[in-house]
Amino acid sequence: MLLIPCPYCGERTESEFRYGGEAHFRRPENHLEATDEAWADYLFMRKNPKGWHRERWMHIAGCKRWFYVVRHTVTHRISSVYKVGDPLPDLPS
Amino acid sequence: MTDECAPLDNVLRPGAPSGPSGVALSDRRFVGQINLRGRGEAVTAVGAALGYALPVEANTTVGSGVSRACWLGPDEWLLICEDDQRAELKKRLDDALAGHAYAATDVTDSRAVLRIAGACARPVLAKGCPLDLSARSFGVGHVAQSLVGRAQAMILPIEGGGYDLFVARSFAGYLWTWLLDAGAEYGIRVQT
Amino acid sequence: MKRYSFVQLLRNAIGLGDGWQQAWRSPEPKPSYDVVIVGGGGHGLATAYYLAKNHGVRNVAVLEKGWIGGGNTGRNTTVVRSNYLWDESAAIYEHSLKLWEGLTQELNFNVMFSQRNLVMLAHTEHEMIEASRRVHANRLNGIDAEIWSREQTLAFIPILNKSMNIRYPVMGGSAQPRAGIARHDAVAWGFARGADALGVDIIQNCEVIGVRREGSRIVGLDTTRGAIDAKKVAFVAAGHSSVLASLAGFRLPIESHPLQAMVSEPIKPVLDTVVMSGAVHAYVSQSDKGELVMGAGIDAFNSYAQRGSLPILEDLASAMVELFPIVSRLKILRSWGGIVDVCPDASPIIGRTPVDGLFINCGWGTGGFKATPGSGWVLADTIANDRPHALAAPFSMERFASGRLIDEHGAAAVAH
Amino acid sequence: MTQDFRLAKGGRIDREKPLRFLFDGHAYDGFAGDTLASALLANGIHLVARSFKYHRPRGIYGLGVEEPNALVETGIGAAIEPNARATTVELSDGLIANSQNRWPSLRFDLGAVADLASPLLSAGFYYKTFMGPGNAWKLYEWMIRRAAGVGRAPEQPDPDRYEHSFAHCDVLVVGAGPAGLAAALAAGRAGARVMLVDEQVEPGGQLLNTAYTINGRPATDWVADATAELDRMDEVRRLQRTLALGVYDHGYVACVERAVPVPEGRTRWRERMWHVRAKEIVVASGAIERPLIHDGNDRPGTMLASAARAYANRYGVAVGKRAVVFANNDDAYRTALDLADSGIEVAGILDLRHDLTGAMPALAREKGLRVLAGHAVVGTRGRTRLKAVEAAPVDDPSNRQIIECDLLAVSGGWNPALHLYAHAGGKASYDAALAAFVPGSSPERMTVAGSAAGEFALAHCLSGGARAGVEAAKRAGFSATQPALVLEAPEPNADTRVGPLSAPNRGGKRFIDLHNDVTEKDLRLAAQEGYRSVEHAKRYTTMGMGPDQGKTGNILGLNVLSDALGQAVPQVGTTTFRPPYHPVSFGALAGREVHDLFLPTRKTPMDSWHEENGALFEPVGQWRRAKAYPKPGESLHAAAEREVKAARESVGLFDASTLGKIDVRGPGAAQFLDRIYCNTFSTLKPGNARYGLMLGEDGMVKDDGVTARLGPDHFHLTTTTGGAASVYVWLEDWLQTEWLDLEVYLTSVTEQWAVATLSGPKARQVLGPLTDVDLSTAAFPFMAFREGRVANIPARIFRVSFSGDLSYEINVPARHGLALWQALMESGRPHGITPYGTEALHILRAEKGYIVVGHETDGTITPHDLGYGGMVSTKKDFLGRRSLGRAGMTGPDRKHLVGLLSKDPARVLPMGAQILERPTEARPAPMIGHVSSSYMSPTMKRGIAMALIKNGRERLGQTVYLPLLDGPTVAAEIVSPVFYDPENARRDG
Ligand SMILES: Cc1cc2nc3c(=O)[nH]c(=O)nc-3n(C[C@H](O)[C@H](O)[C@H](O)COP(=O)(O)OP(=O)(O)OC[C@H]3O[C@@H](n4cnc5c(N)ncnc54)[C@H](O)[C@@H]3O)c2cc1C
Ligand SMILES: NC(=O)c1ccc[n+]([C@@H]2O[C@H](COP(=O)([O-])OP(=O)(O)OC[C@H]3O[C@@H](n4cnc5c(N)ncnc54)[C@H](O)[C@@H]3O)[C@@H](O)[C@H]2O)c1
Ligand SMILES: Cc1cc2nc3c(=O)[nH]c(=O)nc-3n(C[C@H](O)[C@H](O)[C@H](O)COP(=O)(O)O)c2cc1C
Ligand SMILES: [Zn+2]
Repeated sequence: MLLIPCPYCGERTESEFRYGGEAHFRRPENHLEATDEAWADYLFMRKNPKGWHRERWMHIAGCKRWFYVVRHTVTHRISSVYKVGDPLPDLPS
Repeated sequence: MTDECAPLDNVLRPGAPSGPSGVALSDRRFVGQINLRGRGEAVTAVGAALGYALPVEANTTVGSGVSRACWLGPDEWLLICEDDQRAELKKRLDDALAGHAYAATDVTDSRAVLRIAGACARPVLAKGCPLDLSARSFGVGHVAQSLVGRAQAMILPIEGGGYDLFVARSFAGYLWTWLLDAGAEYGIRVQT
Repeated sequence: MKRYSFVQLLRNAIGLGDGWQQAWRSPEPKPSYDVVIVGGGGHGLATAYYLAKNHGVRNVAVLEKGWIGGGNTGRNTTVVRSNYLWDESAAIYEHSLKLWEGLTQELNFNVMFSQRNLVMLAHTEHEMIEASRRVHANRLNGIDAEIWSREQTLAFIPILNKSMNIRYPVMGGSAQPRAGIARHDAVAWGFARGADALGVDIIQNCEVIGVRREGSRIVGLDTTRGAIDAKKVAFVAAGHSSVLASLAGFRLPIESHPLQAMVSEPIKPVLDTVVMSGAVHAYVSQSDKGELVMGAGIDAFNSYAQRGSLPILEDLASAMVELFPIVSRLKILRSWGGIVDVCPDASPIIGRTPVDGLFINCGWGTGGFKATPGSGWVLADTIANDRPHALAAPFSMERFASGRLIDEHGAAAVAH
Repeated sequence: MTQDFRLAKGGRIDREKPLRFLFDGHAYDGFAGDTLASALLANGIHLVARSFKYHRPRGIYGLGVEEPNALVETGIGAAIEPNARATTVELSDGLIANSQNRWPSLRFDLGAVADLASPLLSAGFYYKTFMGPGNAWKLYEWMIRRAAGVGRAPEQPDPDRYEHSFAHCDVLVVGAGPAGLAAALAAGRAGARVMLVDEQVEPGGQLLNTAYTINGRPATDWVADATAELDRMDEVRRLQRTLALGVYDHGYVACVERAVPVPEGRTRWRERMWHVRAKEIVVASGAIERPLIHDGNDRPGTMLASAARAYANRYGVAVGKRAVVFANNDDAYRTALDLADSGIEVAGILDLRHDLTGAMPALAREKGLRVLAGHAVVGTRGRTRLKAVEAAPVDDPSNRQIIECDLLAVSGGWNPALHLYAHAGGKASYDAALAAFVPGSSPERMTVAGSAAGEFALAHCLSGGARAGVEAAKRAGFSATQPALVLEAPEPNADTRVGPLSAPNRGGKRFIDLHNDVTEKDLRLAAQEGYRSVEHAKRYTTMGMGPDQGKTGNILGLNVLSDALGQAVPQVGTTTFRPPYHPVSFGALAGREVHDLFLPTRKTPMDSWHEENGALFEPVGQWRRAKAYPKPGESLHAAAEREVKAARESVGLFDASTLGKIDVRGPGAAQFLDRIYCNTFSTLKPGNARYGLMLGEDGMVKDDGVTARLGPDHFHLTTTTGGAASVYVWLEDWLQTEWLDLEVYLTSVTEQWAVATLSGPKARQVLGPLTDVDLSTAAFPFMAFREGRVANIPARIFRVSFSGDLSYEINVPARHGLALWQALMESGRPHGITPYGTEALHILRAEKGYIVVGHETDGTITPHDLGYGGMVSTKKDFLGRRSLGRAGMTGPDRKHLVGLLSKDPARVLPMGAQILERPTEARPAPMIGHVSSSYMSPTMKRGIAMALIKNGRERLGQTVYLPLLDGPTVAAEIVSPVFYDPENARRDG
């Protein structure tokens, strides 16, 4: 069970949160004109990296904010959390 | 007015187990609750109407006189007051916020408020609440939303030890049963 | 390959045997192969076996970064069934189930396929309707499937909680008599031994760390044991598929999640069938050694750690106690996790990739053990003939662009 | 029976408190403070079990959780516990224990024929046989299953309770041996919040078992002082009988505490699971002794050396009258010395090492003990109890001498208990001198101390523990300094290096895994057959897969493999340590989330009325909803039919409180809804409501509901009951992360409003007298929304209809829900008002052709498929729009929602039935669709159904065929899905 530092509420246990998957993949520009492949890319294709992962979480049982977490998918270590609109922190090397 | 029915009126059965009781459980029935959402200047404007600034520090609560504001999120507060004060409180908010974008919603009936008090209130709550409840980190002046068992709840420590648990109305029966069951170990008394 | 038999066992026992051979060799990698399969799980090994057996393609290597069968093949709850909702799924899983039925003899290796029936419990009317939909479809697809009443279900599984005063009383369920369980390790080892005997090189401790291309075509792989040329390559790496895809320069609609399982201490038989419950989320069977083998839900987050979090196991335990009150005083012996490759529609991907000569088989997620022989069969055919096998065609990656997904979430409830 | 093997004095048992217990039906005596094992041993009972595969007689082998043999059943009836370790069961008065897996008796077990067949049952034999003929495996399997298994499950539900608690601390110390106590003291003195958990009954660890001294006093005095000091610290919590099971992410540690047994009745709880969140963890879990590999090493009377001395020192039990110690290390000499000091005759110490120069052998010789260097046990004698060992020089194994003894105390050195370290991701390294894996670098938040870290000398355990406590406290944010623990080397420092692990092989059975009956030969066979990876060898032989998980045997197995493969032990590697450290009950894991508290049941404000009025409930998500209100003797179907009739012909009342409700407010609200729904909301006038369809980004219908505009920038949005939570999260997601241009505030008001739906031609007559709202069609038309009072309660009324008849959805603050309901029932009485449940609701809406998300949709259905294409705006963008343009979203393969009428009007098509174009088809048959909803319609007086059929709207009027499961193939006609009032003539009443 992860310990997630909500950028608003502080460290809370994972069961208070809802996971939102990979962060920062964006709809294609002019998405209504995007090709089926580009659209499928947005809808379904994911980096799913073995290593550092930028991901989305919502503090559903707490402040109900969505925010971002940089977490390692092997060690589960969390290197940083940030709010919507914050500059992206670097991934640890 | 018609008959009012608090969330637990049909669950609550006084006369719980006898013996030494380390915890007392009670239903606060109706606690006036207004959910307030807004940002920027609206927040300042509310301060003027309430007579105190809304708490902006996470998980804290500020109150004076008739109302208390509990931080719920960066743009969200729960204002609590006596049940019969809420219309007036809401009006004050609406007046103060006229012209701002905000949402002040009476949610009094949305939540039941259960109170557990007594020397063993903390270990009873700790059976299902993942928060660090030690007085070091969570005492009067704090408030937090978290889980109790499988219910979400807003937890407000009270003077003299114990907590008010604000829980969605439909979960109140579950939480009540849960607390009675959790408290059995310490002896639990139902206060009516 | 020397055949296994009771007679051979006896001869060896009384000292007349000439000793047991290696089940498979541990050769050094050759510089080049016609086909290289990346991933020595059941699916990869089965693919190699059928390439050699059905298509005569024998200059084949299976590269495994660890030990064969050490991925999900070696850590799953071994439920084998074919009662899937959609025609495309039913077809491929049923093909696989038919292969299971002859697999022990085919491989001359007892994979202990135990057709002990499988009951998917329904606890609500909605679940009964879903079961009805699936069973009707299964029947028309030629799959043995039955709707069971509450009484039938309780009689068949005496240790089930019979109370009606519980949150999810048993209302009935669906059953597939030909479904069951198999010995996970034996499947990997049996295919390995079979493939090895047909000339396939099984190379363990050999991790693929790079893809070599000429233009749009794959020509070889970099591995921790050196470069290996290949005319064709197939990635059959389950939880690690995205990692391999990124080496080859494309992305997949796959996310890797931990999925946990646990076993109880061995006890005398109490459960003679496989039970699955979507509502309380548990699936369980009792192994031949006596442990209850149980599966849980996935952790929500992406992970490549072969472990999950505790609340998932606690939920599984309370679901077990709710379903079978007598287990409460039994003890959990061991828990573990695997990394499952989850597709958005809970269906696999089999077929070509954007790289010429590179094939992929992944996305079986929480339920691919049962597909092992069938998946190997169709992928071998696809590789050998450079076009999708008819049963594999609907599972191509193109479905994500066209939107023709094969959504097995709804009716499969617990997708195992 | 008298306790013949109880020493006259000594031990930590309470000789003033005798206890009586039963084993296999015989009564025995023991003392408070005994374990079942120590009490059995005090009575001379060694043989307590039969082995798993060969049913060989087995005795008590260890002292605690490492025990591989002594699995027994305790308790009776519903309270039995199978596979309890005799070594960890605290003795209590009246305890009942029985041996397992034997028939007819423990001494004479027929299952032991398997032992004769053991050459056949070599590693993996079952993979090589039982393959035929035909289906014969079924029979073989049946027999194997009956033979396998160990204990038996209870037959009744568990009478006990299990608790869960969360706990937080700065420093969690696991293990209260010298290292753990020192760590806890150091961290506690620094002011850290410390939790010290230890699975034993009392603190002290090995100090309880061995006659150590610290600074000249018995070590147990030091333990008492340390414990007293810890107990004086406010921020220290000490839990005995508490086992750390597993370490999970970010300092999360699961521990299980077992209750102090009480002689009679039940404890308040049996086990309590602690969910500890620790900033830092100090693992001071000690080390577990391992035996040696030798012929006949499973004879009852054979025991770990440290256990033998612990039984003497701690429990005052002489495990045997005459002992032989067999070892490869110095520590075992302590056993010999302690046994001798207790008055047990030590017939000899056989040491595999040739060169015995250390202090301990010298001490033993000084005390007159017979030490045989370079000697081994090469065989054992006796059947159910050891009678003698065969000893021989290592270099000349055939030169045997028989040493009579009834106790063989074996020591092959110690394995640090690395389980928790490994759970946390620690990577162990091999220390050849110790022949053991020791911790390498520390994982985050964790320090390993004491013998768990491979530091076996007591002085090092104390100083290392204190150091770990200081470091942990510092990392947790406290300033701490190394405490001035004055430590003298307690004893002549024993050399911790070990000699060989194996005695010469003379062809007898040499067990590696005692529980699973895995022998050295099995492991060598595995290696020979190519199962070279340690993980393969484990799985092929099942080494370490039994209830003890190889706590004592695994390292020996690795050494055998190392030899067989010609690889060094570190190259062979270990298998993976997995939680739990020691088996844990289902009950403890489940905690109180069983029975009534398994899951919450959400109840509406009117729930008590439903209950009192005989409602039949059904779970819908977490809610319970009234399905129907059958009268006494009435079936569900009859009740639903009656309820439908009432709602069609006069008036019905339905509790719709469970619908999700979200208050949407802010300057961007209208635009927000336009983006969320596939249809348009910005054009909706205040005071009006509109039905909306919400799609996922994949274009599939996700949720539906009616939304009313309360003001220019204020909406009341409703969702399905099941979709409420996920819709809320989804809406907040877009608002918070993507549409920062919109200022919109969402407030969930699901629970604020109780909703009663009044439906039927008489609805107006019922509501009219109660309200100040003008109900005339002109003033309050269909799809309008009004605020007013109903029964003197402030209310929001929606004129929407899910039945097709005149309906009012009346929302009132939840506290008034019951009063509203009662007022409506009262007002409706003259009109025969009838409460109806979800079953009738479904029939009513199906008659009208309305969809239910989850019935008519399953995540693969678009608005066009439902025939709602007209709702889909082409003028604006909305979530899911792009997906609707994909290739697979159009064309004749799409399924359309249609109606289906069986040719036989009396027949109700089963829901879920599949549809064929032709009456007979070969299998697999091409299915063109399925029945999504189907009912006997009281209104149409025939069976009606909704179905999703490929290209269905183009097939109206066609006949299709439904092969039923165990019945005929039924013909049905495709029709419009709207059966009732297609002209919408009835919705105004
Ligand atoms: C707990 C659990 C329970 C399950 N229960 C069931 C069930 O009851 N029924 C069912 O049908 N399915 C079940 N499954 C799913 C099933 O286990 C898998 O779908 C199936 O085993 C996948 O087989 P595979 O051969 O594709 O993958 P794996 O067995 O995982 O094999 C993939 C192999 O690829 C190797 N590899 C990865 N990357 C590389 C690289 N770069 N180079 C070389 N080798 C590489 C891996 O080491 C691994 O051995 C379960 C899964 C889990 C985890
Ligand atoms: N000379 C040798 O070869 C040798 C070898 C090993 C140990 N020893 C002696 O043994 C002692 C070791 O001291 P120590 O403090 O390292 O260990 P210890 O064995 O004295 O104490 C460890 C304690 O931790 C408990 N424990 C283990 N795992 C646990 C878990 N998961 N949850 C809860 N409790 C758990 C054990 O029951 C025990 O009480 C020293 O006196 C040392 O000299 C000597
Ligand atoms: C069907 C099945 C049955 C198992 N039975 C046992 C068992 O009886 N004892 C045991 O220790 N482990 C058992 N395991 C678990 C394995 O020991 C091991 O945990 C699993 O293969 C995952 O590997 P890992 O833990 O080495 O990562 C079983 C695994 C499976 C898949
Ligand atoms: Zn938060």
